Amino acid sequence: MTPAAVHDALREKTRVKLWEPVLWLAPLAVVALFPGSSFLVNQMAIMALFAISLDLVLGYAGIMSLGHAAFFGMGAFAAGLFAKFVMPEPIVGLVFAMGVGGLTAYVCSYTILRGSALTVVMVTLGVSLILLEIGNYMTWLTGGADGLQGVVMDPVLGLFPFTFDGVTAAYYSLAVLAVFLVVYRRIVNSPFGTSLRVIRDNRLRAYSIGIDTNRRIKLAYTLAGAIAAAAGAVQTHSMNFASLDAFAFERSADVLLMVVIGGTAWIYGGVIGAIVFIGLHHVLSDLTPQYWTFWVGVFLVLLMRVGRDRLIRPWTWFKGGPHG
Amino acid sequence: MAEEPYALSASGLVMRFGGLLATNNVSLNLKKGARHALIGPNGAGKTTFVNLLTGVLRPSSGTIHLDGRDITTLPMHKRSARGLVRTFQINQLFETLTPLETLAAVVGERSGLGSKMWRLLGADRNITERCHALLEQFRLLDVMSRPTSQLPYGKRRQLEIAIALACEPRVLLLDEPVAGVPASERSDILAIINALPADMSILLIEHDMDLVFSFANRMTVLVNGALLMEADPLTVSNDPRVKEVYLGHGAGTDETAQSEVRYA
Amino acid sequence: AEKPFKVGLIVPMTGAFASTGRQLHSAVQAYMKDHGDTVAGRKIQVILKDDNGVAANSRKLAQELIVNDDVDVIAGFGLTPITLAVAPIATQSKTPMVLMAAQTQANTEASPYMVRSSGTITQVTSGIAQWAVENDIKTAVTLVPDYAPGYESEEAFKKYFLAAGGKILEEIRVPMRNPDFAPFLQRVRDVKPDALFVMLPSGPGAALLKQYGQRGLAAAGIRLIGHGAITDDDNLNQAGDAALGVITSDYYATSHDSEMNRKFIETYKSIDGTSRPNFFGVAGYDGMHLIYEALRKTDGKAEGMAFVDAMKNLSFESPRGPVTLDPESRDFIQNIYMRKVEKVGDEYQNVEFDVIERVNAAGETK
Amino acid sequence: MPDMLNIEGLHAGYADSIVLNDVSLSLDQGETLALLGRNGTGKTTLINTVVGVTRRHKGSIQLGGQPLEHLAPHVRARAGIGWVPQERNIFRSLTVHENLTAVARPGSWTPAKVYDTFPRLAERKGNMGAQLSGGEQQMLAIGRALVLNPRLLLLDEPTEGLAPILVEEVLRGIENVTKNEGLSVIIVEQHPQLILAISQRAVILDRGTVVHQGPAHELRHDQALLNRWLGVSV
Amino acid sequence: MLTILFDGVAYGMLLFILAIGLSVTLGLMNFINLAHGAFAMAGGYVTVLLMQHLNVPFLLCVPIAFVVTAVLGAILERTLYRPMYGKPPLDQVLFSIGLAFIAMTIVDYSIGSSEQIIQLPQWLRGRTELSFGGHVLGMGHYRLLIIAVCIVLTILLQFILTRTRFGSRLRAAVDDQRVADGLGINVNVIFFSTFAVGSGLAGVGGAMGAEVLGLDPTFPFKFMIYFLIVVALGGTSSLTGPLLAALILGVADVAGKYYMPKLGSFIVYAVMIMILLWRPDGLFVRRGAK
Ligand SMILES: Nc1ncnc2c1ncn2[C@@H]1O[C@H](COP(=O)(O)OP(=O)(O)OP(=O)(O)O)[C@@H](O)[C@H]1O
Ligand SMILES: Nc1ncnc2c1ncn2[C@@H]1O[C@H](COP(=O)(O)OP(=O)(O)OP(=O)(O)O)[C@@H](O)[C@H]1O
Ligand SMILES: CC(C)C[C@H](N)C(=O)O
Ligand SMILES: [Mg+2]
Ligand SMILES: [Mg+2]
Repeated sequence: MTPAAVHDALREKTRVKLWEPVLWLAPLAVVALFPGSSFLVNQMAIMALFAISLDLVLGYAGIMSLGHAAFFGMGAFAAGLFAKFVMPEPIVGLVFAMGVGGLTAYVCSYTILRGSALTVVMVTLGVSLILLEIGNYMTWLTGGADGLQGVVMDPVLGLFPFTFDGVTAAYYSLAVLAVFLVVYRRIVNSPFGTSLRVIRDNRLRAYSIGIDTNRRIKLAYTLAGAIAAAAGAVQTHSMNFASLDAFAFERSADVLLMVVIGGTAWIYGGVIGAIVFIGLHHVLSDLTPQYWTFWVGVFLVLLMRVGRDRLIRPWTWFKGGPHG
Repeated sequence: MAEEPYALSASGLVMRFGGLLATNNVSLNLKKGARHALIGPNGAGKTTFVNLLTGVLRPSSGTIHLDGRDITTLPMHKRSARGLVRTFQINQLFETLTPLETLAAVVGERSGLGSKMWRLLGADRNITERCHALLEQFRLLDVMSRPTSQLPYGKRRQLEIAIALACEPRVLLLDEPVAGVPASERSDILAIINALPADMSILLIEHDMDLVFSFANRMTVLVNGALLMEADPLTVSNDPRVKEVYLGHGAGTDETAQSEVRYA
Repeated sequence: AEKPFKVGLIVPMTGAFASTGRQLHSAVQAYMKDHGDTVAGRKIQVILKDDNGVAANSRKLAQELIVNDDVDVIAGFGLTPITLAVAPIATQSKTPMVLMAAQTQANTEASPYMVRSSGTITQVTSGIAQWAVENDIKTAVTLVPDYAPGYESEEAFKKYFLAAGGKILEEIRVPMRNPDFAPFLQRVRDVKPDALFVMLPSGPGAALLKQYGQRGLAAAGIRLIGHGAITDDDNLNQAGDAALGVITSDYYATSHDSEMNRKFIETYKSIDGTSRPNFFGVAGYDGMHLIYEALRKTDGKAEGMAFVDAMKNLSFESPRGPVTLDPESRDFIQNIYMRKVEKVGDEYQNVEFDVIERVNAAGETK
Repeated sequence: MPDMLNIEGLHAGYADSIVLNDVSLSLDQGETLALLGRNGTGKTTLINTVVGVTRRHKGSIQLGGQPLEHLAPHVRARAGIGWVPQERNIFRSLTVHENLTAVARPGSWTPAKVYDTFPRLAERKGNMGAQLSGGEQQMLAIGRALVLNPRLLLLDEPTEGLAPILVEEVLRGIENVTKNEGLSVIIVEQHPQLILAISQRAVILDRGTVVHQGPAHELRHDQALLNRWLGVSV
Repeated sequence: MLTILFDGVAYGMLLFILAIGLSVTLGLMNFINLAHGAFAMAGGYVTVLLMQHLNVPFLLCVPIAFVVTAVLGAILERTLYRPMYGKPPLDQVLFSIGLAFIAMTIVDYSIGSSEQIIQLPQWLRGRTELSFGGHVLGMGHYRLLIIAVCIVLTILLQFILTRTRFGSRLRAAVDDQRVADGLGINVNVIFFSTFAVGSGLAGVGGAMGAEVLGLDPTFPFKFMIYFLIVVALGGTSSLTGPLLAALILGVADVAGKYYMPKLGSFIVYAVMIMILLWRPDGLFVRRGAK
């Protein structure tokens, strides 16, 4: 085998596959063809963005976070307040929110460097809940339990006003998601992205080959915080409203479910997880508004017991023994 | 005439685990290009000593110098960046990465690309060429695209050493590199070690005396955390104390007696 | 036939406030069972959506119902924050919004398209506040949850109480999720007021009652009074003896003595046999009545503001007693009853012993 | 008298690969069997199949006449099998002492006797398994198999990582337990000469089949055979 | 003052009883069972139903709750949980959250969503007050009972885990299931019984806790965070850790609410984060364990 073959083998993994751009564009077509789906698509896009952000720390860097809503919430409120008190331009607001989220995440990153997975889970969870309490306490700023009302956004790029049917919002969040997917794709395939996986797999060895593991983790966390904040900002922009639920444990838990459903350490895992989870929720809660949680539960149990791969290939269910 | 500083020099290292003195005032100097072996009974503190040198553990007292510069309090990754690299007695690998990715990550890291986010890992020809060379040298080309967790033990051991060499060490610490490697494959690893550049300083820990005596031109014996002696191989193998605590007298089966003769 | 008249019912059917949603949904079904599903030639179709008690969900659901399902009215809304979040949607899309649960006074101000079939916190609280003043309570501690309805209740109580020369020794605000009331009650006990005034969303109320008993607050001479939600008829039976003697004010009690109420309870129980209707239930029932009547009045035609206008000034006999929809505040002018928890037969009931007639949203008697 | 261990027509392997192909062998009480073969020929697989932690596809395994093949691993252990796994697999979060007591069964080998045999372990008694040096772990793995008080001891490369002097001691110890306590032993080793000296019988595996079976002392001096199957000149 | 301390201790001990089962499955078996709260809920509902419909005395309900949830745990272990042991932690999280969802809906469907209340016998509702030179110590009898049960359970469990071989066999089985099996440890039975006992303890916690914490179908998640805090702060090596953690949590929560009602749960989370930053592996780490 020649050096060139080695080179190709390494590049092969990171090449953009043919179906990927299709995947990025397909949702636009869905909204264009079925404008009624805009709310659903919008929500999926926002959560997909949030999910890939979590996957960067959870899947790639191996940091167990159960408080990722902290950054989503910071983004949601930063965007809302910025629009309300500074300027209602969405893109500037988005960038501002990302800055706030990234900064928050950077500060928080110092708390996640030590301890077992459970410790990290609890610290991240604790941080998000504390932010929630602070938000609740600062009612004068955040609106407290009533939420931040009266956010009105300018048209996107000065051209596309947010419409009541949610179509602009859906395009907007899809566009943001697409941009981030392209960026994200590049990042996880970069030396930096690889070093995160190295750290996740074996921190001692990563350290001993010369990686300043703490710094990399802080960087990844900051980045993820900024992306999560972008998701929060898009949510505020498309709803004209931010509520403290954005910080809630349930949101952190939901996004975790999405990432795991779709598969961790995989660019499209979060996207697929968001589509499946939100789609499922949507269908089930329409069918049985009272008991949809039951079926979600059944789905999760089945998914894990049958296995993600096998669930989508039912014909394998009855073949093969315990070793299969 | 100014003396050239030792490549690596440890003096008066002490390490306690609770009541146990795992390293008791140990000093050791490696010249540039040294071929030095560290032996001693099980639990004598050899691995602990390596852990102290590389920064996995902080010594209770004592100092460590690399090329004349004090690195006693330097974090592990900085020591490694300065060329002090080790292998582990128990493999420390990146299980979900392939050998190719692993080596590319290490080589990339050494080229200072580690925190680059906006270029692809495989974009750099220099990196892939270096990876190719390492894969070839360690006979990993055929498995380079399989996840590390699926490799047979022998290959895993070779990858362990390949990672260390990918770090471009100037001082290399090998902790039982052939542990668990079948006799028939030991010669491969031995050949690799013997072919390492002459100006690289190497400290070898091994219980396989064939390997030790064919490799080292200087030896240190640790017992109960303390330095028993440092000398050339012949002196060590003939020392009654070393026989007593480590090599044995061959009092058992005649077979072991025979092989002991070969050590000397 | 004309196209059906669609009502989007957005309530919490799951989560901590599920019982609110269940009450409303059952009562809406009860109303339709009693009055048929066709009005002025139009078939009434209710689309139920669960918002889990989360404002962002409700807002999305409302928008979806209006855009995709083309509903004519949105209704339900278990909590104040939810109502506030949805109000702009109603205004923007000119969709009438029938608020059936949340009680903060400011709610209806948030959109001209909103009418409310429950009551306001101030309206309800004014009753017990006046009673306290009249019954020789000089010092009090207030305990309310840390969100808008809590503040409003605290405010309303203080307004009457302070004006009459009473003294508030302490104002306690408890977090919305709180596992254990013991420390708060201990604090009250240490402060020793004549009475403890409490407003809590239904649910935790019962737990509070019990701990009140166990902490020996009653024995220490501290009376428990409050907003009717703390002796919620839905789970009053579970609280049992601990609730005996607690005095509250509210616009409805299951025990209300009228032919109409007996009929309501009967239909309600035929739909949900496990609970009895409470103040949410009756509001769901009356909310549907508002919709039916407005539709009847406009011969099935009205939309948007015209529909809201048709509801204004409607006056009718509800299971709770006579009500009139105040055109200004779009809230009911209704009776506020003083009740005391007693054991009637096997069941614990809020037994009405006094009534303040025709109270408006601001707590004033008209 | 039945053999201590009797393996007949054994096939075993992993999910998608069969590693052992029709292996048969037997062993008497008090005998030591040297199990040899190149890297990856199935020695560990054979040991593990007898222990029961690797899947058997076909064939029978009898211990002192009792069929084992359908028993769960822990039942086999109780029937008299002691195992030193190749990777040692010390229980990391147990102390040295707990590692011994957790599995100990009544008999002449007690933790105290293990400490007599390996004084080093006595010194590290309260240490966690994860904190032991490599060689100490090996000693503990051997001690842990002994306190099971087995009839048959399965040792998978027991001298790996031990200091030369300890290698001698361990081998002498194995001779002792077979002679004096009547244990049967199967031992896998990288250095054929070391164990052939203390074994009565020898088996060479290649690609999952037995390619040579016979008295140990004969094989020991049969350079050609050793060379052919083990690829080492000794 | 003293009363607050007393209440805090009682509250903490209640959390301990509730969390101890989780501490065993998570800490010792390395299995993340987020459906733990569902077992507690089951214990609570068993008690409520027995008392309401069959008039079973409260004190008898508690052991029954233990048995019922233990059997439930045992059945689920056999049928659903066992294959999940070796799976990655996140899969376990998803799986057990799914189970909790199912449990919540089943309770909601069959019993209803409203809050259930336990009617304590008269003698447990009382209160004893002592005073020491100006300080009054008021002790609710029910809380005294909680403390007593907690102490008995702790001693019993501590004995089992440290004085019997069961504890070390359990940890051995967790460390390396395959090798433990090969060395004569019946891993299945050990996991099975541990899981059943852990579930049973959750049931006891639920039965005792329904009175103080309230009981409705959202119970499994409402208190999950508290259980996790106890386990995370307590570390996994002994029972003393979780007990101490639960006491700190209980006292901090109660005192926080008493002195600073406005700050809500802030204090609890802040205390938790501070402790975890100070000791990332929990209050008590097994000596030298990494
Ligand atoms: N973290 C620790 N805590 C307590 N004791 C330890 C720790 N790490 C090592 N030890 C003890 O220190 C001593 C030295 O261990 P070390 O691993 O350095 O030995 P070694 O010379 O490498 O032995 P071997 O040849 O068996 O690998 C041993 O007795 C070991 O049990
Ligand atoms: N868990 C496993 N899954 C699949 N194949 C395996 C597994 N373990 C071992 N093998 C394969 O089975 C074959 C026999 O392996 P085994 O470990 O039994 O060899 P061995 O003779 O003990 O070798 P060594 O001398 O290296 O210890 C090898 O080809 C190996 O790759
Ligand atoms: C007391 C309750 C009726 C208050 C209601 N949940 C609201 O949000 O307004
Ligand atoms: Mg070592
Ligand atoms: Mg092997």
